Amino acid sequence: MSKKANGIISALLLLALFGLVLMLERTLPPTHIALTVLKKGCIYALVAVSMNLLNGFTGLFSLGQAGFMLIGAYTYGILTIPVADRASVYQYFDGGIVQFSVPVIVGLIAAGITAAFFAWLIGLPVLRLKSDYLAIATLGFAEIIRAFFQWDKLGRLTNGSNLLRKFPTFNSIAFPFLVTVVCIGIMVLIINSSYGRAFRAIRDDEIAAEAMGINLAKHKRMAFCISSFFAGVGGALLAMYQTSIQAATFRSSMTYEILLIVVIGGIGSVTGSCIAAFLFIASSEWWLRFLDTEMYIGSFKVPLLRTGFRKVVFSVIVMAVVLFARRGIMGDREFSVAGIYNFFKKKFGRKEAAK
Amino acid sequence: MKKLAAAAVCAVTALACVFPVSAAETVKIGVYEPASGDNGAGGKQETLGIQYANSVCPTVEIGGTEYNVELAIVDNESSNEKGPTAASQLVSEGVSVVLGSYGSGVSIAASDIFEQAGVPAIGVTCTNPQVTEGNTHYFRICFLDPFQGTVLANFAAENFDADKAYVLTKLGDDYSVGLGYYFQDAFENELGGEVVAETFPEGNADFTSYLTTAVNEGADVIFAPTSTEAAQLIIDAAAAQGINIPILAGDTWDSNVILNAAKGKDLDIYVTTFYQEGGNEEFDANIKEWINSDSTNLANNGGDDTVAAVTAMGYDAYFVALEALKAAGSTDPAAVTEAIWDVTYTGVTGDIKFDSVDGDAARDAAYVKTANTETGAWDFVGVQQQK
Amino acid sequence: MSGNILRAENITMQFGGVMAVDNLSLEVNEGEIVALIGPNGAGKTTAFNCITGVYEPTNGCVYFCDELMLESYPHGKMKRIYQGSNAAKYTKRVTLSPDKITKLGIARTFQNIRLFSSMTVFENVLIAKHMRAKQNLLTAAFRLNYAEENRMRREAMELLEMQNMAHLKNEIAGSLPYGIQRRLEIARALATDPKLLLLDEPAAGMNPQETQELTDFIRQIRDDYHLTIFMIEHHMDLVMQISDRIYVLDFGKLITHGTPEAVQNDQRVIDAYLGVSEDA
Amino acid sequence: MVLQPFFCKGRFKREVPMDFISKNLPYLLAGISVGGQYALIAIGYTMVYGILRLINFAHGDIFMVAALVMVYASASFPLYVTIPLVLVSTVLIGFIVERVAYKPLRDAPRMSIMISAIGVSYLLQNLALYITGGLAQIYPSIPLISNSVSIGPATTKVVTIVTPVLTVLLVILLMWLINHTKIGMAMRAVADDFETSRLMGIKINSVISMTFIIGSFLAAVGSLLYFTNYASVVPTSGAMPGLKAFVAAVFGGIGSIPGAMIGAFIIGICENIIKGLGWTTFSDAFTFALLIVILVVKPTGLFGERATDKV
Repeated sequence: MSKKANGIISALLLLALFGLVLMLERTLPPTHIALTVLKKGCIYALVAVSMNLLNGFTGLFSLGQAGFMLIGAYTYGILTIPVADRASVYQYFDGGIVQFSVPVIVGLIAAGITAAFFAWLIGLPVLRLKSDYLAIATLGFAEIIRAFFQWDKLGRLTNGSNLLRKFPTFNSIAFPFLVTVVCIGIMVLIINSSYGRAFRAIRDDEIAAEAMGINLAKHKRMAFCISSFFAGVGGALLAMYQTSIQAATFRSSMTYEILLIVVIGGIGSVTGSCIAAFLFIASSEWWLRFLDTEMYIGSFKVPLLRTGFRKVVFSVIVMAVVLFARRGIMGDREFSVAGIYNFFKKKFGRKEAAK
Repeated sequence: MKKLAAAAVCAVTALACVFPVSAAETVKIGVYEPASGDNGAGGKQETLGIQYANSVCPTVEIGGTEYNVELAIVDNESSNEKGPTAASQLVSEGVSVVLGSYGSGVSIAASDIFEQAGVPAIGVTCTNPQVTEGNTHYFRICFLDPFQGTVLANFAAENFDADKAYVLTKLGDDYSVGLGYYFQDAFENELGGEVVAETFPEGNADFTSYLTTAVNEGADVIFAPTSTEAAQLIIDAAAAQGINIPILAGDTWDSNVILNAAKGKDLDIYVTTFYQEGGNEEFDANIKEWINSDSTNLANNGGDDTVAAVTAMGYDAYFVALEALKAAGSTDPAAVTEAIWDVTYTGVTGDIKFDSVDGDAARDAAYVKTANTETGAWDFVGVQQQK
Repeated sequence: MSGNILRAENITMQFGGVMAVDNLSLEVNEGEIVALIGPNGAGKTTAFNCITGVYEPTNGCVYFCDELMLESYPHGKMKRIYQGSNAAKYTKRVTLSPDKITKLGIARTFQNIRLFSSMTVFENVLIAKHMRAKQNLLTAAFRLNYAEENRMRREAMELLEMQNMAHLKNEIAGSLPYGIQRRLEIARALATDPKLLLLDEPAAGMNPQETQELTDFIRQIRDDYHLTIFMIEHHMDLVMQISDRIYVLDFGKLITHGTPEAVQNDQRVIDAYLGVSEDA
Repeated sequence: MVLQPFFCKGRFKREVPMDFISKNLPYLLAGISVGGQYALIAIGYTMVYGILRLINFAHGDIFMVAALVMVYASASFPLYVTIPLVLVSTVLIGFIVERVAYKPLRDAPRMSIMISAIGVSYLLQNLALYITGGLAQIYPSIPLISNSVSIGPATTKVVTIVTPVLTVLLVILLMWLINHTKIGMAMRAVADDFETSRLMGIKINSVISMTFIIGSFLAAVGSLLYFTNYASVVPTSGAMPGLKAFVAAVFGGIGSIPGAMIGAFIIGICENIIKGLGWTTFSDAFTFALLIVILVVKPTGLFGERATDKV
């Protein structure tokens, strides 16, 4: 199967998926939980892929994702709240200092750029650190950022620890879907480019990569900034989904959730991260919700079921994946049309041979 | 592995489809409350009030038909991020009206979901003005933070001759920060006092240093509008340091958690609240019996049968919702939304009537109580009217 | 002009109180094959690491093509505990990271093979082309650099063909047999277009026949690519056969250097290796 | 006061020193006390990291579980049964976590083990959420150490004084254990060179188990002290002290037990000084800023040993 055909069929599949989602949106009631899950799944897919780009493809174990999402969300919020609504949003801070607003797309891009800028800044000192030290330093950075954005001295910009709201949001699932597809598309292009190869070389062996003339500092910083850019865009989307922004939402447990998505999907697999994001969100927020309510089968009360059981079951599943299916759903392979084609061809071919 | 996962997914989907079977003559009321997270304790007490009301009055006559009222309860995890999904869960179960939430942030976060679905929501104890401001689907039956903050500031000035107050709020908690802001505003601008304001971050357990600062600054009162989790720690730290400055707080502190924490300690604690236990003896006696009848209820109420104000508010909110359903004559959320504006109801917490701007209840009185550290009960101090 | 491609002067590397390399000076002339030998732990790999920028030497300087590439002197805490000589001779600190040194034209292989084990053979070679490609992130991501990309791919492929590895191009590097991994590592180093190639024990773990093949291979690449080769090796057969000159290191110190014959008969070398004749 | 002459020099008035002390002593006491509690958690981190090179993210949650065990056990048993029960069950949980979640991944990449640790942390928190029903649990008061005591102008709980003393005693005991017993020697050997120790016939698994047992034991003691001071337990109670204790371990030089202790005291005191200065918004953030600074300036911490990568 040629590369070109593979690309065309993949694109068609994606288009079909998009059509399906739009159809779903038409047929289901507009606030059906499935749509909510799909919206949130899209956003988490984007953020998970951005984390995978760093952790899976560049081998930099960073736990700062929530911090960059926070920066993205705030940038978007601060820039896009309509001027007329600022007085009521910034009610404790005399309407804030930003007295203009920009279109949604500009806001999204600005969200990414600001996050990337902060990544560049923090990258200067911390990217020299090795594996788990880097992890803990980035985790710490996310905590610092969270405190910083809640600081009431900056309240005229960030509204202190109060909610930012009334910024433009999306109704249709088409918007997060498109943004996610475009962003993941760009990341895939980067991963498959010469730079992506350099990232993977760094992951495989830093010293050898350096001996191949790859500037470690530059490429690590680049990966860090790219990842943060898309995390920032993801944060802005999450803000739109939540319709309000509060720094307290972006705590380290959010980073852990994203990390678990990456692990479940397979470290180093973009499609794995996407599939895992939807499975993760759907099962944690929808499919397993019945575990939280008491249930009777006839007069028999099903034991254990009460608030919180869903999360226990869910974390046991996650733990099982981490321990027993260490490579996750996709390992480091990708789901591709060509892959399936070859898989069936092999199977079919073998049967042919057996005859 | 993949097959296994697929099988599990199928099974779970099947279960999810099978279970929410709805009977024909049922109207659903959504309960959007936290059962975990920071506000878990308060949320559970509020839910108890709603559940009790449901047990008292499980049916309603709408447009001549008798409907069973079914409560759809979800946990919004006190989290603005998880809240919207919980809200859509309610909406997709087809509720006619939503009650909740305890905590303003989650209410704001879910507001748009309800708006899109055209489902009205009645805030029970979310006191931040932003919940109802500028929308027509979110109502509330409690007073607002500007009112509560002013009441407390006046109370401090009148009863303790306070001219310096220490305000301790939780970073990132809009309830806490909001109420602190209004207190400070009233205390400084209207009463000419001085305020020292500090914030503590999420997960903070050590309040020693904060209270030391309060003492060092020579504060006459400490105002700490926080969740009950932090309240326990503040009380404990204050007692350990032997602090004898009066501690004031808002409605969240009106909880048996506070009473238990303060019992046997030498502290002055004052709270404003929506309801005073003993205000309606019949209601008190019945709900206590109901709480004691079930160990889960008892646990959800924090282990004893003290009636929290939020429980009484939850109880009233349920009946307000029933009134609205009756007035609408239909279970259609749009009709219910229209009907709520004109609902008047006299509940255990007083008269409830909505204004025509934001759908806030017109409340002009707050109860002030003090914790009796010997008996472990609330003593009534007085009613503070709006000036 | 001295005609040498690499000149190291007074290289000293001290880790804490341990002298790994002590006042090592050496020269490698253009087109030569020079070997660095010595018993285990003599500091050979450390010397390589100093030259390729992995470590900053404690003292000394390195010239490449007669231009100053690295220079350092004992500073900071090392100033107090420095035990070597020539401490006052150098006053500048010129440091280059390994990637810059590779870009100047020094390529190396590693004692314990360091391939990009999850990548294919072709990608391993292609990586080496990255540093000289005219592109930036945007052009690369959106394939505006297709001309460069195609050139890189073509050159990498040509190299694989010359090394008779074209048929392996889609194999995962980590799954190859040991001997081929060694050759791939050398091929990958060649792909950086070096002037000087540093080989760190290229024959480690090879049997006599493989070693012989390697000997021919090294000669051939020197001629094909007009290379200068500087290598660390334990296989004395190989060293004596192809080296133009040999440097002998023991306990970090240079004990002698010269032609293979001279070194072979030097009593100090025999003493150094006494009883520990390794796998020579 | 002994300090008085020192403060009285120069142009300070006589009242100033007393006032200064009475104002600042509570911050210092709080800092020393919380520092001691961090220290007890930090030792668990530093020992596990020293041997497995693993940031045991679940350690803070084990600390929280110890507190929950105390809450539930004290409801039905007297104190002299409860406290040993808490110590034993915490040690058991630490042991089981290692066996179930880390041992199978012994040869896996380090990232996998760390992710497994995050998974365990997630599981323990959710389990605690389920069991407590999301309600904060009030920690039982332990007689003697729960009482208030006055030190000069400050009033505090007895536990504040007990903590640093007990911490230092435990650290001394632990140092003796590590330097003078067979298992201690084995621990040092494994920390020094994992592979070689394995080849030398040291029973790696029992050494690692022992590390987790000691770490969990100290976390249990730490939890007794910590929650006596801050008597409310929620599922996330362990997360922040856990992270800070880890920072303390890094600060003191990971792998060094006295380092972890000193780091913990420094962090505890600094944190309270920051609060005293009114920078309360940044009291947590400060700890992490300190971490980043120390990692960048001196990655090996105060007492850590330098390790050069082999090429």
